[in-house]
Amino acid sequence: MRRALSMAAVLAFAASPALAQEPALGTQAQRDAGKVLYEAKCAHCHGLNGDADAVGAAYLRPAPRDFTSSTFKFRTTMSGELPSDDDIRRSIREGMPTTGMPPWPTLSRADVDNLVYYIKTFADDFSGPFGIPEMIEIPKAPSVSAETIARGREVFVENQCVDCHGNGGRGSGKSAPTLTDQWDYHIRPADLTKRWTFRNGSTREDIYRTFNTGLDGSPMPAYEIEPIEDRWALVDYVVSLSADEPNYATAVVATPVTEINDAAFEATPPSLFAIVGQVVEPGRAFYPGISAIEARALVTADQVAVQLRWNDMIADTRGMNGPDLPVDETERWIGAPDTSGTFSDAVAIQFPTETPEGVEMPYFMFGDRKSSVDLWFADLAGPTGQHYIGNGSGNVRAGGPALGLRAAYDDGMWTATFTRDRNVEGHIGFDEGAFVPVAFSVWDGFNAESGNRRGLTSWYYVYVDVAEKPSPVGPMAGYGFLTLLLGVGITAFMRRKYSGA
Amino acid sequence: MNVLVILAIIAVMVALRFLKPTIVVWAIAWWFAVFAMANYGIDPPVPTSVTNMFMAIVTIALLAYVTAAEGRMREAGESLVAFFTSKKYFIPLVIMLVAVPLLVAFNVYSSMTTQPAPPAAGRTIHPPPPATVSFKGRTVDLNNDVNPYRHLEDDDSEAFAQHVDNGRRVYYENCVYCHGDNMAGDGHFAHGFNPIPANFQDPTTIAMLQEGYLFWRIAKGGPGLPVESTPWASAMPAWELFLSEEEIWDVILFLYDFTDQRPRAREVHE
Amino acid sequence: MKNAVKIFGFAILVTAFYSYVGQTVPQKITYPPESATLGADMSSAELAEAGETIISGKGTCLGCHTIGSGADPSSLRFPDLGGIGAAAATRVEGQDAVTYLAKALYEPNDFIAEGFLPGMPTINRPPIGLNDDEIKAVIAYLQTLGGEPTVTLVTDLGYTTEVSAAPTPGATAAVGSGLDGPGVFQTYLCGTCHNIDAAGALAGPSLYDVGSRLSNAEIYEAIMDPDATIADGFAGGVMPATLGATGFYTKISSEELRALVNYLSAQTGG
Amino acid sequence: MRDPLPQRLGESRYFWGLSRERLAVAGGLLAAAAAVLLLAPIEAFASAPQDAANPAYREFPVVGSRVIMWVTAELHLMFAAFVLAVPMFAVIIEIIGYVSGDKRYDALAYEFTKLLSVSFSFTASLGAMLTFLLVVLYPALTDYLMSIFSWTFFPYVALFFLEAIFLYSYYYGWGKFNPKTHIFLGIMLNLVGTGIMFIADAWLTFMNTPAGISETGELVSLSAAFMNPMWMPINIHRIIANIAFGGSVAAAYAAFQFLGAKTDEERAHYDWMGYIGNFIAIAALLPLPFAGYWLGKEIYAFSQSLGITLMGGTFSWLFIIQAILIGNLFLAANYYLWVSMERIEGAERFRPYIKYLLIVIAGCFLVWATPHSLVASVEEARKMGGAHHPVLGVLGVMSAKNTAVNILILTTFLSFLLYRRGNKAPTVSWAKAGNIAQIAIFVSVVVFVTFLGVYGYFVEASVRIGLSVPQVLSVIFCMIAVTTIDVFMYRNARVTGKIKWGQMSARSQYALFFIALTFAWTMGLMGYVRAGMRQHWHVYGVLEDTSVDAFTPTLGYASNVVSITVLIFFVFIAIVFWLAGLSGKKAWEPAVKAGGEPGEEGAE
Repeated sequence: MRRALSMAAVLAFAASPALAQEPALGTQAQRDAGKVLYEAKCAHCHGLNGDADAVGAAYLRPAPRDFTSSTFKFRTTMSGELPSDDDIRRSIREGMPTTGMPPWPTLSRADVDNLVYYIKTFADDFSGPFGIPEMIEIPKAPSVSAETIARGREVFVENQCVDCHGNGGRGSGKSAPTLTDQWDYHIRPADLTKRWTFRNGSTREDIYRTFNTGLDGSPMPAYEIEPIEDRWALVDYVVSLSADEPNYATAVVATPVTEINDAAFEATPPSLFAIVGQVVEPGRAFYPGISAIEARALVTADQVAVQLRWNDMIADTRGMNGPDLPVDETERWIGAPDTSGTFSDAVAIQFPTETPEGVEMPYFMFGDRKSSVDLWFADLAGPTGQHYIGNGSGNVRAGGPALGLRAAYDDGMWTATFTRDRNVEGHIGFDEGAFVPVAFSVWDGFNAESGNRRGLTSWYYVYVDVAEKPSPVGPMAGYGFLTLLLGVGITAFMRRKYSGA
Repeated sequence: MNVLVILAIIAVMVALRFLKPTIVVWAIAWWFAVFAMANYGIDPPVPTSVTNMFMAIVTIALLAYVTAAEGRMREAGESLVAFFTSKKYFIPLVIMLVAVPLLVAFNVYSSMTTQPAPPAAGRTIHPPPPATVSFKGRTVDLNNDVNPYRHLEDDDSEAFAQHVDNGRRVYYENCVYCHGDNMAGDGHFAHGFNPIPANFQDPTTIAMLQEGYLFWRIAKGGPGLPVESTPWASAMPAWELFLSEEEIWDVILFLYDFTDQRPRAREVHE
Repeated sequence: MKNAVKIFGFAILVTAFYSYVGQTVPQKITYPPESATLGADMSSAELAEAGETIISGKGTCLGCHTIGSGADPSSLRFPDLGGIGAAAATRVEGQDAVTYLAKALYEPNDFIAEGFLPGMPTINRPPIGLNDDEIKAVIAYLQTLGGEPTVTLVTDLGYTTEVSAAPTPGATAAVGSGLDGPGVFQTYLCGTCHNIDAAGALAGPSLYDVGSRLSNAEIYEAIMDPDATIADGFAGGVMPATLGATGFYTKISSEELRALVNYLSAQTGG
Repeated sequence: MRDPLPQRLGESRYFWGLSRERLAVAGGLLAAAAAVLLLAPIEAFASAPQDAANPAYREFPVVGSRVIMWVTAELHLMFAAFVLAVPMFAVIIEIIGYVSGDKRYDALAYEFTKLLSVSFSFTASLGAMLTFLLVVLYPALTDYLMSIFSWTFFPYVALFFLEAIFLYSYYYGWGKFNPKTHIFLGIMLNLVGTGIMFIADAWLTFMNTPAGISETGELVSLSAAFMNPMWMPINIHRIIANIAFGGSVAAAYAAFQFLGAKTDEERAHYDWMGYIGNFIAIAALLPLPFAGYWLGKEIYAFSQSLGITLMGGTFSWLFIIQAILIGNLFLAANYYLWVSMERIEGAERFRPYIKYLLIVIAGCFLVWATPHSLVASVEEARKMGGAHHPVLGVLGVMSAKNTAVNILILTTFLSFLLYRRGNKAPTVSWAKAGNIAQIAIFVSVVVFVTFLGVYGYFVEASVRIGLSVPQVLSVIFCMIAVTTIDVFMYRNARVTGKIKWGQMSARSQYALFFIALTFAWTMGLMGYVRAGMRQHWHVYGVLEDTSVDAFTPTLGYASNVVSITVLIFFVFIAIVFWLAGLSGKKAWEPAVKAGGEPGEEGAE
């Protein structure tokens, strides 16, 4: 097995262009064609000179790649080396999820080649002696099993991955808040429980490549783990932490129970919602620290409870927070970590104050002047939930019914549970079978989020499930029998009429 | 497109040809072939509303075919009668008599046990714009006001380039988060919104519209959508709160410039 | 007869089928825009909402007034309307807020707030020409600025605007070619903001000597692009907003414009 | 306030015991007189000084003003369409009969005309009722329209009298005048009728696309107001649609008679008449989409808002319904031709092709009915990545629809071609080459049309809209070229079998009813969108609708109203059929069986 693998690797190496001894720089015509395309599509962010000094660069985080730096994160080459042409191609073709770099599936192969040749003119290294990088081998992946995953976990711990990525892989390791990249920007370790956010790709090969090459410029080093089986075991472990794709929901089902407790919550399936930055009110133009939130809901005869869970790098319980705090408009992006403890983590659930008539709903950003919203708000620095009424993002005031709150932070994950009386005069009720519009907001104190600078969702629904569902057996039997009768009837009729024929 | 399913459907139809079945079997086979094609052959699957309509049309067409010739009518009638009366078909008949009620019962079961879907509303994607909008106290006539900088394209390319550049700045400052770097509606935050942000690369969006329409949508955003476009789930901000009129016209120039498209021209009466 | 019954049954079947098809598409009622539906049964709060639209739209009030700008009153050319709902009741002895506001709108130059100049156009007359109901909505909105609205459409303000014979609701000034310079000046109510026969400035600079200050081309520019050059001590943006809101730019014909420019260039003072 | 006269006109007791001729004359003259009588007070009313106490609206009891206006206008329109269309093909058929000397055509033309006189009275009565309702229920709107169009009422009334004179002299003068004089009368009847329609069109198109008025709505130029942007497109659209509609109603009449026929001769005659009526209907249907595009384009050019309201907003769903209607029409028309081939000896050889024709028609039908933005649940929408389906979305846009319609038209044309050849074999030496040429033309036009359709996805909107012109032209070219070849190729063709007129199944006759009903329903629906796209305006952008009915109702509601209107229309038209059937049974000659099928020349 091993032999076959290394044979294959040798063959692959022999076929690779690196042996040609000359870096592939393309013809002048190709580079010129690449330049035209680059200036039309890429220069907005990566800069006319490839130095990421461009109009778009100021607004995108992570910042666009500076091609003149000769530092590239996504490679199949040894740490510190330049990327291969195929690496650049892959980055262009597939883009990077959750960054400003989109995939470019419409570009032709020739277009991408031309772009690669042109991009390589920005740094002299590409045409120099380093222009022929040393590739790593990616052997064929062995099959996955429970053992390899368990072994992967051991490798994960042995190699101190937990220091940054955290014990649960949620990106909440003890050194995570201190990490910065080569340009002194704060950088977060990847949340391994959300594989779809991996910028270097989320297939097994992609993950293998990531930790074998390291991500140059970032604190992620290259690992040389031996034996090779252990490398794949680590991959298998990471893959086992999450699904391929986020299973985003459109509704939370509030399950009827007799008593609200943790066991009941654990028994209900969670609904996952994507959190995105607030893009409307002043305080927009930032990137939220939280990317998704998970919700569960329960109802009893007189109570309703919503449990929210989300991954946070660090629990900020110092300072304070609120949905109505003013935001400094000029501040666009927190370049360095803000650990001053000014803002605490916070979360809010939003419902319309009154059941909307028809399809018209309050504006999703804390309501509007005409229709208000209820905010169930928890400043996680404190032990109690607060109720706010919102008539627009600039018009939020405390008030409304009492809320119960339980919140805890454990291994990179916040869990906050709100409870409220099921029916409160003047506020939205949770009638059986109703779809109650709901939206969520979450503030990451570490990211200096407060007031309107927050991660949010637009409207989704809480479906209040019916406690006693009618048994389907009766109608099933009834309709089935009727159909049978009809069939037999037709048959009898046909036989009688045509049996002579 | 799901090539495997399509090939399977074709294979079944070809195989059926060799069996030389009656016209009724053919009609049923065609019906199911189209049904399978719509539901499984096309990826992503066709929404139920459209499948229902397709199947209605196919049903009408098949009925028309069977009844269009006396011979086929007779053949269909005879084979139906044979199916119900002949000994040869006794077992299939019994299977059908049992299977159909079971299918009905299953349908009842699944409709009673699945979670109801959130209220869906057919949104109007391109609602008609008002004739005029008020922009910071000024009335903009959407029908007759053209982009005041569009003419620079022919008159003064340098000034035009400046406006496009300004539009580029406005775009990256405000729009890129959702509409994306490639203007394909796949920005950073796009996945968090429903409806998803407009894809300007799609030739059925901005290329179909006059610039006044874009001005209206940009200036008034989601909150300014007319009732027929409810539910107002659109996260598009009302940019009149943040941008000047010139900035909006400039960013419109940039949208067309970047996507290599041209606004729909005003048509002149002959 | 039997045929007739059969055919009639068939006709019912076909039409019923099409009716059914009509029910399967999204069912949406399109209501007229809000401003067009001031109903007598609207509450004061709803009326206030409509009023807010009118103030920024048809009423063009925000072309001159500000709401809660927080600026020093002496730096403003027109009164800030922030808190007017509370202040209105105290302005004139013996007048409640509604009466005061109604008077301020129907007879704007009767009571001039201290430190400000007269010059506000009568609001129920062209070019703005709000109707009585719309004015009530505006009053309701103004009341919300610092107070609670009390006005409804059934409130009697003591004013009625005679409905003009012209068929258009909210008829505007008669516009036609053949007007001379003074006629144009009057028709478009330039005199509301500009003195033409005296040196004193109103909302805008006096024009009594404009012909000696500016060339024809400059006058033309000052009308068509007022913010290109702004006279010292005057705020930019007011004139384009006012003219834009009244639809000046869409209504004025080139002959009228020429007449106006000639008329103004003839004003050389004295 | 309510004048009983026009209502009484509609009551049937006046009809009992009077001879049909006298009744018809009396009805027509009464209606004309009523129209004049009603117009005079309107004139006076309009010039009366405006009184603030005059309400802008009055409410009609129970159903409301909008519905009663809607139904009345629609019924009036349907009858008018019938009355305007029937003389057109009656005269053409008469001319064919005169030129060819074949008496059967003359008899057929007379049979068509028989339907006319009673319909004319119905039209006039409904028109009077419409005017009356307008004055009573919408006085402010009426005033305004009067202030614009008062002068056009005089020529209208004059033409109305002329119409009555020409119509009755044409009908009663049958066989009594010199044939040339009679044909002249028929032509004049058509010219006058078209003139009436043109004037009435100006009134209603003005409401959609007002022109020739000042900012404040006062009349500046009557000619501009009259010839407003939508006027000519509507005229053309209506002329064509009227012919299609008239043909289909006449075919329905024939089907009705066919089903009730006692003898084989009767059956043969009415079978033939139904065939001709249907032929006229379908021939007129083919160019209708093109006229529709022109109309839509003019509306878009007039105002983007109006254009998008029409095509892109809520009404975009209406065009899905329309697609289903038109698709049904094409399907039913083809169906009728295919069933008709059953009665042609020798047509069996074309039967295998039918399934391919059907597949093409069904395919085009599917494309045409695919909406651009789909109704989908959130999950479905998420899978699609938006409201547009990545595959089907491509079919939802105009390029695909234009292509589908053009191919649909070509397929229908092909069906007819096959039908025509059913019992014939060409005798000319170049028959094979001719066939190849025809196939080549067909294939190349289909390829060209499809190419343009696909190309349309890659060009900007204004160019794409322009592409529909070459598509249409190539289709028209194909039809003309193929027909020309066909005519020469089948000159002196060998007749291989008989056409057994009258040997038709009842199914085919129901297809004719289906076509007539669908046509009527389509007209009703299109009437709704033409009026509905104004939304809350009486006169778009000028006179606002402030009545309780200012909102635009749902499509489902509109469908119900249209369905009821169509049913009322068919009850009325049944009365017309019955009255027309009261006259002597000897108005036609038995069809001559020798020689090619009749009607073919009528087609060309």
